[in-house]
Amino acid sequence: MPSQVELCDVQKGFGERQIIKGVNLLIQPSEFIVLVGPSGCGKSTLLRMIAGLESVDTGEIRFDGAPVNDRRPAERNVGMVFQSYALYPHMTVEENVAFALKIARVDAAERRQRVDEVLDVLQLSALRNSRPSQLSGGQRQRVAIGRSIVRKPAVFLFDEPLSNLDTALRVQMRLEISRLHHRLRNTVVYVTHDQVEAMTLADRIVVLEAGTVQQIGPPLELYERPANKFVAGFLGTPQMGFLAAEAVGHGADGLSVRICASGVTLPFRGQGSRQGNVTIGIRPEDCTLCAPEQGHLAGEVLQVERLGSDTFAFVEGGGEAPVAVRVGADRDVPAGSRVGVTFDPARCHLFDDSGVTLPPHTA
Amino acid sequence: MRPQWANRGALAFLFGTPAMLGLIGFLVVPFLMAIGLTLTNQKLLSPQDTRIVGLSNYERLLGLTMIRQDSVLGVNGDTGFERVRDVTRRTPRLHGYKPLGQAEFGSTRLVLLARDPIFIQSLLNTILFAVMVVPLQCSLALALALLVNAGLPGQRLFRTVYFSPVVMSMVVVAVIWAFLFNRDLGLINQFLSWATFGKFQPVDWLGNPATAMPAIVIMSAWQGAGLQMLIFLAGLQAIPKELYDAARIDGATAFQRFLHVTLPGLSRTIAFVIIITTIAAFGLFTQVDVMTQGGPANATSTVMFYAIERGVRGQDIAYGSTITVVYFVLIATLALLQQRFFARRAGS
Amino acid sequence: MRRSPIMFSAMVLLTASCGEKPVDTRANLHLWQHQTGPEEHEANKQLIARFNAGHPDLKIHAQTIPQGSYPQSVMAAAMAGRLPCVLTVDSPMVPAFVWAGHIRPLDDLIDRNAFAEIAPAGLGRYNGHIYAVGQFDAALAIFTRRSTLAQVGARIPTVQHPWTREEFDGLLGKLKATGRWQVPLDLGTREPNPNWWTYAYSPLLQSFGGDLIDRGANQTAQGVLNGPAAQQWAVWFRSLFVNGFARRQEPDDQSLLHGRVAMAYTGNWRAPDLEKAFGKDLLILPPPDLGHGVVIGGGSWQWAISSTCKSPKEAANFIQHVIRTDEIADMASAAGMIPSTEAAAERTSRFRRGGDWRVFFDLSRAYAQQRPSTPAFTTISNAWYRAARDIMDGTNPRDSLDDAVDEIDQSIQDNGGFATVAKGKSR
Amino acid sequence: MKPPLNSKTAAQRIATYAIVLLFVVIFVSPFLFMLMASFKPNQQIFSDLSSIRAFLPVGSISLQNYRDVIGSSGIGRFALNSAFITIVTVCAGLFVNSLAAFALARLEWRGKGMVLGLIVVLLIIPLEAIAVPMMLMVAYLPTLGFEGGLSIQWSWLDTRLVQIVPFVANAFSIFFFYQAFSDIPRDFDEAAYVDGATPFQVYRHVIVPLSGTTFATVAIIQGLAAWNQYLWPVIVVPSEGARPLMVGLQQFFRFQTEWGEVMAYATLATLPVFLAFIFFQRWFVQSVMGSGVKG
Repeated sequence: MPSQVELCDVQKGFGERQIIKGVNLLIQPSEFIVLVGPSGCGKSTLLRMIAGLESVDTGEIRFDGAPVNDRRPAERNVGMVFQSYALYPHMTVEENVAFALKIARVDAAERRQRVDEVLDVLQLSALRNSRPSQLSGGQRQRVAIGRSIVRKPAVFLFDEPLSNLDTALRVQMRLEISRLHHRLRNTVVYVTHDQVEAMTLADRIVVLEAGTVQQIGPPLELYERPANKFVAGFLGTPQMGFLAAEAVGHGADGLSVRICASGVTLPFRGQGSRQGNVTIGIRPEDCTLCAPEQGHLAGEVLQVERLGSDTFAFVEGGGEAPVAVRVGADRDVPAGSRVGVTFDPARCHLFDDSGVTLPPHTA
Repeated sequence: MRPQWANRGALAFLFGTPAMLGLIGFLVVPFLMAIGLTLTNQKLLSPQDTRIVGLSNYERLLGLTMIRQDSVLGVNGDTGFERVRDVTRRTPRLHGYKPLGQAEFGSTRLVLLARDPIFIQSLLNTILFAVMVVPLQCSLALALALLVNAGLPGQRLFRTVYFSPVVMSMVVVAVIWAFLFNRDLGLINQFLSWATFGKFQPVDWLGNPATAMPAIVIMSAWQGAGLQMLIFLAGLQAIPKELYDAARIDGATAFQRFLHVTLPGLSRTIAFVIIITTIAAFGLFTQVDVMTQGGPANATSTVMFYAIERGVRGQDIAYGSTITVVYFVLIATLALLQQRFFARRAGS
Repeated sequence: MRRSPIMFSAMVLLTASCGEKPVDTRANLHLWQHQTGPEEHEANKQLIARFNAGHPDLKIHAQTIPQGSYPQSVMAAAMAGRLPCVLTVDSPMVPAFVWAGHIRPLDDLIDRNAFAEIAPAGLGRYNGHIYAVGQFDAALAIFTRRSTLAQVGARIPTVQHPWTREEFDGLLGKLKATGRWQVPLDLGTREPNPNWWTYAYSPLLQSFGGDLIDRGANQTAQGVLNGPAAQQWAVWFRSLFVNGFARRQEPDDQSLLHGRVAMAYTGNWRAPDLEKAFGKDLLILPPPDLGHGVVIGGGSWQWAISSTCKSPKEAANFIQHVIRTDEIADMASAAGMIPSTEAAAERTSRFRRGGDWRVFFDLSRAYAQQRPSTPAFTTISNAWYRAARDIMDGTNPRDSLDDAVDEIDQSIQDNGGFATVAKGKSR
Repeated sequence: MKPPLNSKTAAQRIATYAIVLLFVVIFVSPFLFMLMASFKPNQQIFSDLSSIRAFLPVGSISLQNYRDVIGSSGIGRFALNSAFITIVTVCAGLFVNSLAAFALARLEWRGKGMVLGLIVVLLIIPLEAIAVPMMLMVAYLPTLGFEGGLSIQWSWLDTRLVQIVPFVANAFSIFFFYQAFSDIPRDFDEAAYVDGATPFQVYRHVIVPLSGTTFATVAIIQGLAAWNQYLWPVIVVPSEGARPLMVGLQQFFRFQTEWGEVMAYATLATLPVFLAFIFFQRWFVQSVMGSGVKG
């Protein structure tokens, strides 16, 4: 049975350094939760705390309402897939998968049956007598998954499971994991630094940064309504462009914001009156190129990335970083040319001095 | 910080106890006993009760002093010095001291006296052995490792051959080499004589104070180099091949590559090998016991040999223990100093 | 999973190996003997077998112990309270064993008259008691070949008229000059055993007029071991090696047999081999008279009863069996050792008057001198060994002898003069 | 494994080969001499010494020396003792030391650093330094005897036990295991813990099977030491019953100067270790090499 997992003000530090600074999270049964964040943000630590491999300094972790802080990993009924897979090199595929059952003294017949079932699901039956060293990366990954699902855990933990695979395999395994989740309906906590994995797999994404939850929500909500500049910048490729700006006054069209680099003032509807520095965030797909003198922003095209389906131009417009603009696949923009960039203020995100989205997210 | 369940104090205690009991019971306790015995006059095979004698064993072992003598007129008119032993027997303060070394300055001479000159000599012999065997054995091992690593066909076989003396009992090896070193019949003299068309004068390798220790050095290096060779081999193979390729592109000769790539790449390994070889060298015992029994004229008596000679064979347990405790202090200091030295070198 | 049965059986084996030493019971009599040559070993086995056959109520369990570590073994066993009932003791070690309380007097178990026939060298006496008794003695002699001496025209010495020092040195020079031998003499210096050095070379010192210790009270070596006579001995001893008359270390003890040397200074136990090789050409000669008469070492391995023996009567029975004339004669014949009674000698073909090896018997009776009868013997022996070896290797003889004297006197002083203390000290 | 050869000229390679072979001769000849001499009568060993014949199986070659040694010297019994001592020391040592190393390398507990420090310090105490007090000690340790019912004897002297127990726990082995275990990724343990394994199960099913080469190495090193033990048994094992092979060899060498027989004895004493080394050498070499770099 899938479990509900609850994290109540969970904190942890290593010596002086606070790694997890009070995380609250309620994971519903069968939910697929992805923890994302840059490396060192504490996401793996959090996962290991859920697994029981790390202690909890303060706060409580509850499975189905029952505190598990003092339970050993084995008593929590979790399955875990490690980044390194941690397949035992001295055991065959079958032995690796059967290991947990052997430890649990499941009788041989049932063991055999359950292992067969798992190998079958993961299409590993033909490889059952191979050793991990004889397998490809994707096969190893599947064995690692098989090993953790054979016990039918209530909660399924993945620690960056795809980071050792090449791109094509990663896509394939992503699909497999997704299919598996639909089939087994376990509660899943999945750690990655890859936002594509997060976006494609998650029911809800938890964005972590420096031990703090930045935002929790369904992928698209996070994409479209990031709670702050960090989340906005973290999700989406290429990254959202940021322009330093200044709120200059409130008019009929809304808040007037002047872009510092170009001096162009834009009206932002639905915003309260305010003064001072703000940041405008704009996604590549919401920008269009135009003649330099017509744009809200003008600058030199530093680089053009042609991905086939899309082409992105990176325009040096006087912001913190070049602003990425999605142009049609067929548009030919030479690097070094001077262009203008326009965008619809309604599609823009506005962040205050501290990076919080304006108006504060209410979701 | 690991979770509570992973704090396995009790379990670690359970797992570690058999080994720790063994180590404490058969290493720590006897060692503490040895320290305790040094303060007594415990003998083997004596019906007399053991007494506490304080530090007198240490005094007997390490006592050193110096006297100055003025020359005196001899019976037949020439000047000379009074025999040191006559002085020490006459002077209560110098009772038990024996001459260790002397230096003359015109009509005076300084004589260094020791309570136990054989111990001092054994100590010097041990240091001499280490000073000779460590460079020889380490460079031999490095040479063998380079040869084995040269990529010639059959290198595995060579590796096995060079290593094979290591697995042999030192007793067996010493018995064979004692035979090889024999003056008139030994193969070494026979070979040297053959190679120099008979010009070579046979040397009584183990019977001459000047050659006995070098002979043991040669045999020990031969016996032990294989082990260090393996360690060097590992070190060599850990040096990235790209560094050699880069050096080649830069036009470095083989010797320059050795100097600027191999040696720096091996620095940690070299430090490790030198430390273990030195510690082993200071424990020299079996070779001496089988081949020379400390002779000739104490030229091969080592600290460990002398300890067994006095402690077990001379039945003076307390004195033998004193020697081993001094030995331990020495070796521990040495190991510590070496580690410091190499650690600092590696750090800079 | 696969490991545990191995571990288990290892543990079982370990436990099972614990109880391998049987304990004394009334029917068993344990016995230790030192390691000897094969003939003597075999003779001993038969002696024990005969005794066992004659005493159905008693069984002797014999163990052979390496000679080199025999005193340590006895000491270790004594510490553990596990000395056997009967054991062999090298005669100079008897006082030390008595002093340490390892062995008990024989003369309160066996009538003293039983020992009347035994030669003095065959009795281990200390403090007025007999503690050990031997079936035989050994004697060192010069072994050479009639043809060898004839080659250089040397006189064949006799027990009454041994070689003088000048004759002996001159002979060595002549032998060396023939060029047939790299060195003419094997002195036996290859053996790294202090007791051998004492046995073999301290008689030479005595022949020079020196000694290991002042035999009066056995309290000091001063003036005896480092006196003028001892220094003369040292110079002479060293000269044998400097002049190339002897090798400091022969590769084995078969130098004479293989013709590497012209003469060998060794014991009667080598006689059978050499006789087999050289037949009538073999000469067995007394050692030279180096100024104060010929001296050879007396006293060999003897039988004793441990003080912890629980069945001393039975042990005494065995000792009495051992010194029966026929047993002594059998041992002497089988092992080529000099019988310790005249009666037994007459029963052997070799040692009776006119026998081939009678010379050993005569040498032993005429010239044998006991080693110092003191518990300090081990110290003396070790100190002497070191000094003699160093002198052989070229150290200053006076210093080396002084060192030995200091060491001996120091040890006697440390041990309170080796005064006998109350017996029965618990372990 | 092999560095590139391309830059070596033929002459250089031949020169290198010559040096390699010279060293092979230097390393092999003493053993070759031992082996050949073991087949020859005493007289011939000496007469062969001055020529290359010393290393060749020429002249009157026979197994007589071996027959004599096996027939008379008690070598069979000593070899059995040595084999027993070696096997039990190694088996018990592997278990005890690896378990302690496991506790040090893979379990969390207070005082770990201190214990590790102690073990490193113990590494440099040689047996010789403590042999005498240890002899005094083992003389009073109790063992069980079985003769005439179960009884306790207060001494370990003259037993096989005394040659085994003091050498089972070994600071070097613990340290060696510790280093090897520390290199195994933590994920393996954690995966097993998540799967419900106990620490002992992790030891038995994960760490031990993953450390085959380390076990082989420690087995060889501890086994060699046990097989070649010399000083200790000389002191504590007086009688023949429990005497090991190397002491037997030394005694034989001292009292028997038939060199052919001594060489036959030495060959017999060496053979088992040499075979074991050849058999295990791949793992052994790997493991020594693996451990050496780290220092």
